[in-house]
Amino acid sequence: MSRTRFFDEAGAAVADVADGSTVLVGGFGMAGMPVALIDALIDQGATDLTVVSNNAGNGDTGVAALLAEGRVRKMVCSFPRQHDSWVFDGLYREGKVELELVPQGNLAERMRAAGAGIGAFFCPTGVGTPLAEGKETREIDGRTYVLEHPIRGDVALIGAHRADRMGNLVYRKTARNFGPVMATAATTVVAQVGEVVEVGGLDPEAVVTPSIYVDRVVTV
Amino acid sequence: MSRTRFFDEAGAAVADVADGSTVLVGGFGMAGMPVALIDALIDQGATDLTVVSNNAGNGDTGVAALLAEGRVRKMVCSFPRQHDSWVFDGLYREGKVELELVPQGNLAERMRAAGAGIGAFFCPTGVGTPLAEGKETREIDGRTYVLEHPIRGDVALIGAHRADRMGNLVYRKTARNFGPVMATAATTVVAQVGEVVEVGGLDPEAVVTPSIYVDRVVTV
Amino acid sequence: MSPSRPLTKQKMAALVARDIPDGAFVNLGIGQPTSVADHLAPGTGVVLHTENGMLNMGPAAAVGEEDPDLTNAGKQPVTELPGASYFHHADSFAMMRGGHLDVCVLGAFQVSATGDLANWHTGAPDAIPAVGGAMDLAIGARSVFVMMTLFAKDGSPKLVPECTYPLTGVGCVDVVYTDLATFDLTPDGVVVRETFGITPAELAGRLDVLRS
Amino acid sequence: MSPSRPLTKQKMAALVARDIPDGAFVNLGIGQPTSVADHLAPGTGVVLHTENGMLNMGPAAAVGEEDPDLTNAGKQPVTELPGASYFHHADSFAMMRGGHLDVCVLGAFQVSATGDLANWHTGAPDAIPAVGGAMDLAIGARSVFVMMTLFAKDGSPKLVPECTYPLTGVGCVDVVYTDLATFDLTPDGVVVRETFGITPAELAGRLDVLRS
Repeated sequence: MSRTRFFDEAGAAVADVADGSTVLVGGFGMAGMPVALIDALIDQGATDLTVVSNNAGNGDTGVAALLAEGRVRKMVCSFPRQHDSWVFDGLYREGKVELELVPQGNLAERMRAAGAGIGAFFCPTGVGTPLAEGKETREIDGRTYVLEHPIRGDVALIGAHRADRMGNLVYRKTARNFGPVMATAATTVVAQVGEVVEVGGLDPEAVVTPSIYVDRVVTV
Repeated sequence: MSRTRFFDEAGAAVADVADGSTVLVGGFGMAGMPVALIDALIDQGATDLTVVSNNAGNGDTGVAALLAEGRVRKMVCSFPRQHDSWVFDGLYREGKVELELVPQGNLAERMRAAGAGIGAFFCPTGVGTPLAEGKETREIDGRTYVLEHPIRGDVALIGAHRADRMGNLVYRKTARNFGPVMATAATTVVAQVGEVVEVGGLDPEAVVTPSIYVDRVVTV
Repeated sequence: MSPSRPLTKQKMAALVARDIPDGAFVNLGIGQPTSVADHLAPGTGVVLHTENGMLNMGPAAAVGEEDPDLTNAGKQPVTELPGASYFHHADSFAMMRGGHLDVCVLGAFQVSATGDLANWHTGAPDAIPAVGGAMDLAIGARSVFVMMTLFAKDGSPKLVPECTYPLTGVGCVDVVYTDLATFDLTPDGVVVRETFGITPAELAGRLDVLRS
Repeated sequence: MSPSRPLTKQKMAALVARDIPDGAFVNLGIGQPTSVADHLAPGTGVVLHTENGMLNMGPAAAVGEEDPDLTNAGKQPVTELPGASYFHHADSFAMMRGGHLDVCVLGAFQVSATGDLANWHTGAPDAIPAVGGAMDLAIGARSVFVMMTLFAKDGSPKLVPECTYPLTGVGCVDVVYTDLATFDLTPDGVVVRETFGITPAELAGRLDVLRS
């Protein structure tokens, strides 16, 4: 009955991701990272992707593996440089991947704006820094703000803790991070979860992502 | 230890509300309405108030009683006219209270902006209607938006279900409504709750208003 | 084949309910639109949203079982269905404004041929204006259905070339359900989908929007 | 009375911890600022925020008790204290940007006399820039404390008349804690609060910001 569709394996849930898509990828480091969905996307073959995620891959798996296969045209992230981001670092130095560096809060708020129907917003973060260069600024009540625009995804791949059969999601501890925001900002939202419970199995007061935002759920 | 202060009666919690204050009042109809705090504010005597609330009082109690005492200079709300809003209706027709009518979602989003440090935002709601008259508009990606500014409170009076001794809050069903947003948007936030539980008595995954936003808690 | 008489309010609500897709997320406005819920067949998976912060709202609460903390947008006591969720007002209106609701159903004073909606204010000098969530719904839902009588008590049409009442939203209405006919508002103009107790020719004779 | 030798990293962290008011909501940046937590006396009621969505974060997780779903901003496994709460990234940064944190403690490459902060990018052509939440914290917290050595390895001061590295935020730093001195950045200029293993006169001789 629910509009949300449930899958036993990740491949079918990402089968229709098109070349050139903007893909929002949840997680902060490995917490909340939808590893199974990214692996499935690697197998699936879509290329020329724009990937929006806080980091630019760790080690040789997940987003790093997607990058290593040359499938990412552009990364939009706040913190690409990490001790284990050698795949991104190499591609970036060779000029083989574009980078849009966004302050972490602006990354979150720009996706929230996309999900909330906000056309643009005046933000105090980054004013006077290179990351605001070329952007419109305005003084409001004595403070300077820079105009920031929404970031929308064609697809969001997120990790959650549990879903119910309606498609409602709950997360676990700091693995919540970008998942709830990305779920509002993409045309198609795919969540990997540890467990699917029956309708009524989640506390309505504690649902974090309501079913309206969730198109597909994969149990891993 | 917590910065949040706990009170057994409402009077002490609103004792310092100054004349001329902007007071955010939670609730949607009577659900989530902080009746004890409004009653205490009536007793306290502050006047020349701007009250921001979804409605403009029901019957002869609460916000209606505050209005009846001539203590409200201006109402900022989305839906003043109700079957039992005779107090506001009379004062408005006599020109004794100013009204800023705001679409309900803009009311919520403008307070969210205040709490989130957003200077202003382009919003599609109300474009081409009398409620957007005189406001700046802009076309973004083919759609017209109107620029909306934050609404900040000096004080927020909200109703919640339970607090813990840190000041974390949970709500109950649709009584949640404006409380969580108003708690982020005011200098001093006063919550009336049905019960205070020990620290650790609320599920950290289900806390709706984190303690950082809550200055005073009154058990009623 | 058009029925031989105008639709009752209940039949109009049933007609709207029939056009709501299975599994849709739907907001029903205050007043007559609320009655659409009574006609949604069980098992369609339609999920009702209420602007005051809930998905999967259930029917009105039975007498004696009202919960003051659980109401709909009209402040009437309602119930919770399994799989419900609660959220605060900024999140609820982000859901509306962000285009996540499939359908909303609203009442109207007037609708224009190009889909402008007027339903919040008569503009009368002594009227106390109240807008609530109408403007947010009008521009937010993917499809906006209007339910109204086709003619006002004074006989003037409510589907008009241009609204004379203050607007709620511009170019936002998709389908207009009335007692006498259902209209699709398309980029090519007003299309009569069905008539009830009136012939298309009679209808055209009484509506400027069909004569242009 | 100034101690006779420069502060160790641990002593600098203790000094910062001492200046954090009881009950404050505090964000400790990645790296050296994280060590301030070790010096917060029990019972002060200080609540730690981590940008990845948590209030009342506890100390690092013990070996063998790490939870991959519970990390700090540096992606290190941490713990949860009673009274904690979790929230998503947009809410976490709304809390930061909205001015709700009392104090944040950050490292720096350079700080200017007027409180400009440079801590995210050396500007070197082959450097890969990474900003994380630094810009949001810099402009968001009510008080911004910086911890750094006063001089770079090449002997050049890091408290400077004007930053040469790309900025993180403009006019945002309130107090600078270094191994050799603590500085208040006031509207009237840089004020030396305390020196460690160096005399105020020696300090003035080595810092342009004290000679203007």
